[in-house]
Amino acid sequence: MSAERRIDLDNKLKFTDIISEAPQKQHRKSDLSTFEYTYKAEITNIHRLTEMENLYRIQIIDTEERRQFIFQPGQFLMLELPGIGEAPFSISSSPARHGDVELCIRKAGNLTNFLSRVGRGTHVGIRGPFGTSFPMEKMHGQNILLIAGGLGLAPLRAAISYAQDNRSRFNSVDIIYGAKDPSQLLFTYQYEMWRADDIGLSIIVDKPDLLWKGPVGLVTKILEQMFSERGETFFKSTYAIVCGPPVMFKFVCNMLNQKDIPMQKMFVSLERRMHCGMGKCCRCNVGSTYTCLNGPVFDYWTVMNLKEAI
Amino acid sequence: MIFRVFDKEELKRLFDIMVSGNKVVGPVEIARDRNGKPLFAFNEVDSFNDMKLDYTTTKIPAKRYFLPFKEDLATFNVDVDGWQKKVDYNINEPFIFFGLHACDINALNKLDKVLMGSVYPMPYYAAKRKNMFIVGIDCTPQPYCFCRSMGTDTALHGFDMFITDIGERYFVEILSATAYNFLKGIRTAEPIEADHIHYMKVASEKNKKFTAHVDTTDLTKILDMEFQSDVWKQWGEKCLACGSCSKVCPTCYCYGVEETVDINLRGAKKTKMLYSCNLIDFAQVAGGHNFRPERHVRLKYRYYHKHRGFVEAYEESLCVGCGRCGEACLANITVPEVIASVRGEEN
Amino acid sequence: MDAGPVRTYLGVPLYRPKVAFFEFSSCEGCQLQLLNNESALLDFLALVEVVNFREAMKEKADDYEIAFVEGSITRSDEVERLKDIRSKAKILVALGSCACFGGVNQLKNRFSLDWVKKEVYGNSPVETEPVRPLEDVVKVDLKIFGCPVKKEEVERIVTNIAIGKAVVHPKYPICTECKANENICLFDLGEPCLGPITRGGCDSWCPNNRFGCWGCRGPAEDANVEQMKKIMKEYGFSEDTILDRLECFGGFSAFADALRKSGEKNRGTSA
Amino acid sequence: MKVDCNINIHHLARVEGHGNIRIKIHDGELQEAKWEVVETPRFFEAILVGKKWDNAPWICGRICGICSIGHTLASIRAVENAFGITPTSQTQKLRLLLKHMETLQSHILHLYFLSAPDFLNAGSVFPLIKSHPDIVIKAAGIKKLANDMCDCIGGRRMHPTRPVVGGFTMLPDKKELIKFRERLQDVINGLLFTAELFRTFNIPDFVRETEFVSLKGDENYPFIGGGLISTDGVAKKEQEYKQMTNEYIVSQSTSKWSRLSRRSFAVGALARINNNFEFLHPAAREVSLSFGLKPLNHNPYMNNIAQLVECVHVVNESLGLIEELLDSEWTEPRQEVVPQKGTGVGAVEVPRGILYHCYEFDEAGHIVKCDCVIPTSQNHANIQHDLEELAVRYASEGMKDRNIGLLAEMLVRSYDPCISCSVH
Ligand SMILES: Cc1cc2nc3c(=O)[nH]c(=O)nc-3n(C[C@H](O)[C@H](O)[C@H](O)COP(=O)(O)OP(=O)(O)OC[C@H]3O[C@@H](n4cnc5c(N)ncnc54)[C@H](O)[C@@H]3O)c2cc1C
Ligand code: SF4
Ligand code: SF4
Ligand code: SF4
Repeated sequence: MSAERRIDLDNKLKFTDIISEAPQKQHRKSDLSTFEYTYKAEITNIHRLTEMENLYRIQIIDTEERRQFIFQPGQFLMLELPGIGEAPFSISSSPARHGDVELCIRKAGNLTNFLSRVGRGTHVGIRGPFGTSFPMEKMHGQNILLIAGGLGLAPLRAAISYAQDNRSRFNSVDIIYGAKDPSQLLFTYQYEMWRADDIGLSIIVDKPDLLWKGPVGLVTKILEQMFSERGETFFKSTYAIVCGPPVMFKFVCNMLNQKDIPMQKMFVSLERRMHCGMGKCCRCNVGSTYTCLNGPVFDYWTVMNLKEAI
Repeated sequence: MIFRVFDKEELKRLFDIMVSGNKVVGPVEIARDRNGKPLFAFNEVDSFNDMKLDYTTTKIPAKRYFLPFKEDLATFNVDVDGWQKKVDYNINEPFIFFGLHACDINALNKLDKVLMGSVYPMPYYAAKRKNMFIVGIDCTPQPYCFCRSMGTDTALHGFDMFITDIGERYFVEILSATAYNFLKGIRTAEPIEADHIHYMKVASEKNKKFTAHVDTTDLTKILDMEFQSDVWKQWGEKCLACGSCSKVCPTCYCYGVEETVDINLRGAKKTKMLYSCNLIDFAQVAGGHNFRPERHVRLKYRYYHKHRGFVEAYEESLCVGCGRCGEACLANITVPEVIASVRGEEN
Repeated sequence: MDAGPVRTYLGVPLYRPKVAFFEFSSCEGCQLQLLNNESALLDFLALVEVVNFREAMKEKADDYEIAFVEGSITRSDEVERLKDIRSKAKILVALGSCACFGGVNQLKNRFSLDWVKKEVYGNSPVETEPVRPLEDVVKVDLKIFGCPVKKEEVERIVTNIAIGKAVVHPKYPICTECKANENICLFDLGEPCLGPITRGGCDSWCPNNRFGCWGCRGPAEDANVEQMKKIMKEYGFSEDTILDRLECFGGFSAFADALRKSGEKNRGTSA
Repeated sequence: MKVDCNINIHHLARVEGHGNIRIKIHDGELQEAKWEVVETPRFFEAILVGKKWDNAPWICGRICGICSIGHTLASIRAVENAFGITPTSQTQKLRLLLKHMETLQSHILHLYFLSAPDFLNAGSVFPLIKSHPDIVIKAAGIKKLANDMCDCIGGRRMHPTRPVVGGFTMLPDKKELIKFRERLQDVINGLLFTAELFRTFNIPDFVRETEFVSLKGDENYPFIGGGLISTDGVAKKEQEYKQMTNEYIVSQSTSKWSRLSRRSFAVGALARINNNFEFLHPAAREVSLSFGLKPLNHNPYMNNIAQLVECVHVVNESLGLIEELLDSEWTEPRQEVVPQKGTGVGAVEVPRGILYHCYEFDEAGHIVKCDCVIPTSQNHANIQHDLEELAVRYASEGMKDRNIGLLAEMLVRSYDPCISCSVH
């Protein structure tokens, strides 16, 4: 076999080089080595929130990597346990904390059930952050209305943390949170702190128990009240972030639209099966829009124009 | 672009030069079908005569050499202290693909856009694609081919050299220095006026042979308007939801990922498997909700992704008109017929 | 076999279940597939504690958590024995097509019991009942399809049970796997195949060998059997051939029964 | 002198299928010695009626999980004989090779997993994994090779997919065969190891005059088709198998019984060696003689050794077959099949003895009548008579019940019965 006859790789890339560099490389977009590169992270705390949900505090082990892990509220990451699975989770903590994140995870299947069995100190893999975020900066100087249903509070909590950290930059900040029953309420220990930071919080449950003293019904009920309490002008300078099941945000957004909040000023987060988080596997496509790249946060106008979004 | 011509018998010499130092994949006949017609596939070859360069479309596309049906994305070593992730992009040794048709080259060009051209390039694909030397070859349109409608009947790039039979001689387009070097090993000549005339004649002859067509005028808009159309239901009734169309399609790239633990618990694997949007659980999410539970909705989705969504994102369709999906479909669902019916042109 | 040290996976202690194997009317092939599992047998035994496996061992115990049950139910004593197993097992696994659907045994149900007995045993008395899959008698927690079961699949399922991962069967049909295996479609070769409607998971075992699928794993989720029948006809296969395939292992029995009823030719009773 | 004995073994372990052993001796009188087969019948012979010919091998293979290849081949042969098809020599060689590998894997399974624990004082192979790992690893290695080769030639090791009426759906890759040739060479060593191991076993010395039935070799040690022969001098053609088997129904068994010149006869490895010793491969003959096994041997426990000898034979013969196959060009794998009215018989020597399938077809190739005679059914009566004599003999020698029970179990296991198969 003569040497000159072998294909000379001329301008073709030599991939071996990239692989050997991969582990040291910092996470940079558009770099071939980022595709399967996982940050090694440790579960530093597990807080049981309800029967079904746990709050995991997860810290990227390498301090340099941790510092560089920057995300925006609304973004998600891919969490992996070898052999068990990998799945997308919204980051549920303050962006100020970089690669020391909290995830609120509901037991729904393989990975999430196994996660509920592991202990502190377990190593997990993290890829990300991925996806679009709530445009918090655009909202500066405006009112924000955060409406969550059920587990929807998880991604919203990152936005709430942002609002807490930057409270002075917003006018009024209001949370409307609905859950099925009082036992399913998430982050109960934080409600007072939110209120203390001048954030309005109304909670409503669908099925009250004996001890429940608050309102009963759906979030739309609180919203109706709010409509009657706040003047028309309030809604003119309001952004809304709505997280929850599709039926819920569809109703809520339509109501808000009737109060003349433009659809572009309402943001929702969509959920689909995802494998790559990078716009390759197509599993998250709604029509031809990738939930992982173009979403998960969309303005409601876009969602309205996506076929099969809801 | 540099053009050369060479005599027919030189082709074998070119092949011999290539095969003497490299792995070569080319079209071979693998069986005869029930009507006695030959069936072709891309396999590794060591001799020129094993190849059938006048082959008709292979049943399985060349995709598998670039985007395998199954591939390990990562493996893990697991022990009591934790785990290590190992990533291998499964880079092949560089090898030569001898005799790819224009549609299949165009298919790779389209895959390039998604898998190499976007924010997150996919190294598994790129590693293989970049290490492949491609010799294109002209073809004869078959009754199911509609590449001309899709604008993919000729390839402008994505290959190293492209060979066209112009009667007495071969006409070759050269795109890479490596290709140029290979051609130094055989006797070639500058094309003369007559060669150009022959080339154009061959091209126009070929054009006349297309019998299948797809009208793509305003197709994206029509698809949007006909989203709720009942024709989809009719196709859905026929569809077996077996995913064969996506598997044989040279441009379908959707996949699923499965993680498995080795039986000895000392290792784990993350495996990617090309999936299909026609399969029932494609759009199922945690909690069991399925966004596309019905066959016709999933079938429609495949057409939307190829002929509408991709056009929106890349200004071209994700179909090269090779006709493989229709040929593989036992229920006889073909792209030209489906599109025609959506346009209301049927019956 | 002793339990050995408690094993963990990613720090989670694993449960090493006691398992027992039982067989009813069958060829015992599915159990044998486990013994055929030369390379992974030791790892397999480390994951579970086998306490009862008559085909391979003399020791037996009634203290088990998972019962792998092979075979179909064809006699009254089997009903009792199965109920007893059910009462002891936390998880009852139907192993193989006989246990899941009746398997080839259920072809007997095409005939009257009297005729069947006479054909084989003449006038001598012999006891038999219509063939039933396990779930017609007791609750079945998990099914492992196949005739025979595929050892790789059994391994994966047992591993999943040991680490507490859900067992999810593929919902798509065999064709999906067949195409990924780059097989020549049998319809192109003029052979019938149930690949388009049969549940995947065997990695298109038969078509890989140029042998059409007979549907031993039963229907895929939302299988389009009506269309399949049309296609088979278009390809020139007789109703007999279609019926032969659909009725062979019992997974498609509802469709086969309907087809038999619709067909003028009632092959079963003509005998 | 011991006068009472009471043995009751329910669902004998480490055999395929369900059988019970019951022995009762009172005051020196044999009251009962029973080999009961309680397996549920599956009625294969009825099931097949009305089915098209191509169903026969596919369904009949499912009579038995251990010898499904043998059943498939017998069934194919019966159909081919009925339709007047002669397989090509390539097909014949591949079938024989496939058959050999099934014999090898089944014999090894029996010798190591089912039989050896008796001699090593274990209840199963599982404790041997710890106590005798070398043995288990050797056995697993041989079995794996045999199974892998069945996968390669037959499509899969159990319920094979490639062998069909007319030939094969697909041929193995010659490159694979070359690899197997190398692995087979290694197996020869493994078998010598096995021979040494079995030499250390104490094979009970129990002899009872028996008639042995098998295929008759002409030039080769026979496995597929040919004449039928017995050590009592009966010779018949393949299609006259009914005169060899003479099946009848007994109350203690859901399997039928057989007889020929005497009350009962035996089939299996020992019967084959007793009838065809001279056709064994020289290497196999040598091993046989080293155990003192030569015709006529009437010790049923020696069936274990006969199986071992056959392992040596099939491995050596397979090497030759592979050589021949590699030297020839592959021809079409499959002949066309044209069904016709008629009856066909296929006799095949499966691991446990001679197996017959017989089908009668109508013009369209639908099965009108079906008959399968399984080796274990042919052995049942002989097992019964061996048991009777064994019980009386050892009881009179004053042996403990437990030991008689063990010997009885070992006796039944020596026949390597395939009970569910015999009931089918
Ligand atoms: C952008 C985004 C953000 C998210 N944020 C959060 C969050 O903050 N908190 C949170 O708890 N969840 C969140 N989710 C949802 C979360 O990703 C899922 O709950 C998670 O994927 C479940 O993974 P699992 O492995 O536990 O479940 P799986 O085992 O994948 O099972 C999930 C469901 O799918 C079904 N299923 C499983 N395997 C298969 C299969 N092979 N074929 C068909 N069906 C199958 C099961 O029936 C089950 O109902 C988010 C999702 C997205 C897309
Ligand atoms: S959609 Fe069909 S015709 Fe178009 S590229 Fe894919 S297989 Fe070919
Ligand atoms: S051979 Fe069978 S399983 Fe394979 S593609 Fe064809 S129909 Fe589907
Ligand atoms: S291909 Fe069909 S018949 Fe064969 S094993 Fe798979 S499901 Fe069973």
